[in-house]
Amino acid sequence: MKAFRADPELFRSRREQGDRADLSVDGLTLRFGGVVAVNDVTLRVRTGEFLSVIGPNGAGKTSLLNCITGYYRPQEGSISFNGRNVTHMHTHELVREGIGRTFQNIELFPGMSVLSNLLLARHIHYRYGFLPAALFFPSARREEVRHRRIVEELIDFLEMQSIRHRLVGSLPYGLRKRVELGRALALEPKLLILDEPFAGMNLEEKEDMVRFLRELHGEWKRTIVLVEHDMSIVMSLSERIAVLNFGEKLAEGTPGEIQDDPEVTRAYLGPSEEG
Amino acid sequence: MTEKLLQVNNISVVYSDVVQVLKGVSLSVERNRIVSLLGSNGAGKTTTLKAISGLLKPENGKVTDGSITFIDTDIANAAPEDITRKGIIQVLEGRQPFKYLTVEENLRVGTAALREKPGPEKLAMIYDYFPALVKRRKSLAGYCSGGELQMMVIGRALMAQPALLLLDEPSLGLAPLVVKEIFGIIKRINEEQGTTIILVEQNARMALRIAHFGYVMENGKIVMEGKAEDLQENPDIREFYLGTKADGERKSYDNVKAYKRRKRWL
Amino acid sequence: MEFFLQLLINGISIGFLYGLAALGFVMIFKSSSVLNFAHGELVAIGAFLFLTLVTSAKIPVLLAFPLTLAGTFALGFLIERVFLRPLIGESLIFVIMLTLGLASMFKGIMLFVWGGNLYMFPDFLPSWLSFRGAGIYVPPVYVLSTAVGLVFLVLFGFFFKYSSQGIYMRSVADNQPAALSLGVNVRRVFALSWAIAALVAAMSGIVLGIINGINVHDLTSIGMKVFPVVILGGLESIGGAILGGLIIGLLETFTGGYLSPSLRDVIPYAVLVVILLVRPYGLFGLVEIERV
Amino acid sequence: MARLQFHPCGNYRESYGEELRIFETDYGRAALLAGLVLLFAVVPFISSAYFLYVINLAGIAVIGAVGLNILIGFTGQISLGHGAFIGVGAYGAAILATSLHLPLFLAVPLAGCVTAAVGMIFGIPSVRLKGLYLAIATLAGQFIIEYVLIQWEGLTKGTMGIVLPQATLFGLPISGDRGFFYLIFALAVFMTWTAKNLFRTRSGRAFMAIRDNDRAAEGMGIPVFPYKLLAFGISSFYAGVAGALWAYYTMSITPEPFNLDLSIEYIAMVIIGGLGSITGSVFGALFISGLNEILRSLFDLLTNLPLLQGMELNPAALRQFVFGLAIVLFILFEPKGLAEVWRVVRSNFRLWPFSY
Repeated sequence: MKAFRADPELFRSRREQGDRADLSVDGLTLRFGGVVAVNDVTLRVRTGEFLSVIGPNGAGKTSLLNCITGYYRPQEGSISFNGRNVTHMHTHELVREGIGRTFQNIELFPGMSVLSNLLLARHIHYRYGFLPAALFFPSARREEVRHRRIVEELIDFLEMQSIRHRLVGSLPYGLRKRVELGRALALEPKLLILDEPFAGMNLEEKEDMVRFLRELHGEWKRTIVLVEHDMSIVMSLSERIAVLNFGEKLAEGTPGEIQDDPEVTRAYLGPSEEG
Repeated sequence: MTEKLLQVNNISVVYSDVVQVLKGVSLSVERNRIVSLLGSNGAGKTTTLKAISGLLKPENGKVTDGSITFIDTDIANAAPEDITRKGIIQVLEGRQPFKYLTVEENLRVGTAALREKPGPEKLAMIYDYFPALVKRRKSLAGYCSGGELQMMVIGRALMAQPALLLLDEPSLGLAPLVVKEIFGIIKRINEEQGTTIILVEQNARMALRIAHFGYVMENGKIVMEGKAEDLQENPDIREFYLGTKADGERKSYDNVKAYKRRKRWL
Repeated sequence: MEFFLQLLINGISIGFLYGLAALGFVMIFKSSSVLNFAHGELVAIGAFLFLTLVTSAKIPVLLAFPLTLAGTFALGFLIERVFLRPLIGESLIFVIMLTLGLASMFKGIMLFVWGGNLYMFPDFLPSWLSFRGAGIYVPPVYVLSTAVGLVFLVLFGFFFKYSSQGIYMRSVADNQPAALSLGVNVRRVFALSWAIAALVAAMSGIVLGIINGINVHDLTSIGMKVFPVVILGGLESIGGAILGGLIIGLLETFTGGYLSPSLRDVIPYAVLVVILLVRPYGLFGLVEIERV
Repeated sequence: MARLQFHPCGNYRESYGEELRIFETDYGRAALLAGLVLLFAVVPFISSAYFLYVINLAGIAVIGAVGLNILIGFTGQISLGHGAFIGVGAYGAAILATSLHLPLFLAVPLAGCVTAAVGMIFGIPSVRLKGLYLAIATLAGQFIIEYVLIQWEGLTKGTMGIVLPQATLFGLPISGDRGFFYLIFALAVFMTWTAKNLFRTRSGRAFMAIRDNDRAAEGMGIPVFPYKLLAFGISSFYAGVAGALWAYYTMSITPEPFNLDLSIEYIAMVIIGGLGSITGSVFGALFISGLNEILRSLFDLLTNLPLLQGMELNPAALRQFVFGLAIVLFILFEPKGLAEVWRVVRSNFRLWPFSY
């Protein structure tokens, strides 16, 4: 397995806090103008776990993620991360707590290079103040170089060396998804939330992505929550799967249990067939 | 029966006068057929569709070489309004609903290219194909789920009574059950309305199942073509697009290795 | 009490006029999401065209009126053709800045031709249009502005809600690539919306000219006044434009009547900021649908 | 390491630090140095008083335009109130200098700070407003500030205006156009450089992230609203300094010039210079200031022509028209502005005689 070329400690800006990433969602309910998007959902994610959330379109998967990452405010229920109640925190505060994500419809900065996109994700790890930056003191310069080095490590890991100076807007879809993963990793999240990272990819690109996720989970010991429709990927990567339907949790269990659950088959997978 | 409806002849497409995306693409589509276009991201599938529908122009793209013949006229670089009027309608990737219009208003926009506006029976037909839309007809499209939206945009395109329907990744981001449903409907539309369809898909398994013919694109070129059944049997297609091993067993992501096998045509 | 009633009536009539001016503005916004900074200039051009036709060319009013409307319709069409069409597909900020440039150009031309002087239309409104009673007097032009405002409100409302062309316009504003893919003639939609906007602007320009006289600076400043009007109502709403016009019209007249005339022009903006903080999309604007 | 690099051909850089430089080549750095020497050591001594006056005003405009570009071009918040903020700076300096008798070296930065505070207050609507709605809220700011400048007579003396004392720096009087030239251009160069630095470091990148995609910016841990306020603050600080210098330079101020037209003039500078380009704002400011002067002389020329003697010419009309035309032409033909023209010219020059 490919490991970091350089000192992996470089990447651990916040080592003192450790990698603990225990998420618990309790009785979460989210309504939008009359529609109940998420209804009394309870969910746990333990440190080091790989959890997938599946379910039909409109089942509330993305809404659930948006509550966890602070984009939506749930009306009822609570979310806590590492024992801290984070229900009403803003997105940017949650990022500092260590929750990083990718988006379903790719939310990159299209007018910037891959490198700038990744550097932007280092925002919370900078230490220099406003004045040293405005006057470009040596301290600011040193830090810029340090973060650049970290970002280059990520570029190496995700095999994006050849596109580092390309504008993100000019990249094909599959690569943009990869850049987005890189950007989420540059945040150094303890909990990595991925919203349909495989959508629109062909088999080959999916295999690359599976490789990256497997290494992230296996070697880097990241805690990962994945929302995805491709069942073969979900079944192969996850340790545990939660199924949502009409905003409610329909089932939860190991991939084997979910595959054999008749209700899940009826609501989501459809009768299995070989082709 | 085997009349050519569309003939794309050796076209090259250049964006902003500098970036060449298509390098001599040829394909032909027979009437009443579903033709599937497979290939990696960035291979030029969407660009091919846009070259046919004329939607390159707003993006600063241009067909610089070759011709696109629809029935008997060359439509390369024609204005999108003229092409849609001839009966070619493209359903864009990523659904692209009119968020602030209701579902029914969205469907009504579909008739823009028609000189004679169809009566209510046309709407009824769409609702017949997509019963899920009936209860959403008065709600804003922006609040519909992905599956509903995909149905709506296909329905919207059907309102235009297309002779040739270009579908760009209709299964993108949809749940397995919905994907099955949508592909079923596409097949029905083809059979019942006689609509010719070009289908761009990452989900090669589904696409080849309903298509009659298939093309594979890589790096702006067509690298393989054939009847859908033949493509399904081709070992490379099986390995790289369908994810089936030579012995017919479905490949599992459990065995993804740290190295990649290269495609032999690259 | 009579003073109050008189102010109320004045406010409502002025309000309808603002609403009318704003309708053209909303028209362009609804079809192309462009904020037209040159709208005040369109208002002024309409008034000056009418003035020229009536006074210099000595054309009878009943003929000059449709001629003015036709002329401004054509002008709107032309503006779109020459200046805006090349920008289809460019970032919105450039289009908006372009209208700023156009505003400056048009104002320059008008100042060049007519200077900063005040002109008057000959009196042509029939007196039976006026209303007198209960101690208040409503001059004919106020009755006219209210009537025209109401008629256009209904017309525009139906147009956008039910007519195919209206739905196409909304679809273009909503998602231009998708509209193109379905064969909506985007260029025609833009041209038409500019033409109609210029026409409506001219209409309000003429009525305003009757009330306050015709002066380049005063009329073009209406372009700035439509902003609080349309923002209050919500940029996309026809009814909102009229209602916003009424609110601003009343606010202005009452501030002018009871507080101080110098506050007249500032109060609408102050109220605007407060309302926007409570309702960021105006009173009737579409809430942005964001899906993350 | 000491190898000089004149042409950017291939990437020879050996450390990430080298990539952080503003200029890609030593040649660029040398050219800038030469330009600065020329500016400070030669220009003030060979220029006529009139020319110095013109470029002094241009220097002030540079500061204001760089400030506005930080807000519009880099953070994506359209502001129509920049003219009023410059007015706040001018009045701030005038009041600090006359009422509190503060010396120039305190009054100018303090006026900047006051303007920054006012700017941030008018930036508050950006917490909920986006795009066009925000633009209109800043327009409201323009009118409200204009009103206050005229009506708050106790503080601003209304339409009477304020006369400033002689500008002194650490006891030395800043006399004449040449004295102001050094003051203005020292500040202009310094503030332009600071702005450049801003956008190769953390906060500047955060601004651009907000411009490009504010939801994603939030997801990168950037608190969007405080940063928008910060952008308003910085931008207004620049406006305030520009206004303060203007007040000291012209010695007496009235509320009149700080109207919407001034805001639009600054927007024109930013657009013509190139949105999101610091260098561009400098060019844009010089261009518009130059255009202003050319139009003024052209008008003088026209009014003295015997042929046009009888006609009632309106200087405002001509200016309005040419301004509008300049904006329209730039947007239609070079939407990236003078910054792009400069880039093209430079790269042609560099690659000469081989254009490919």
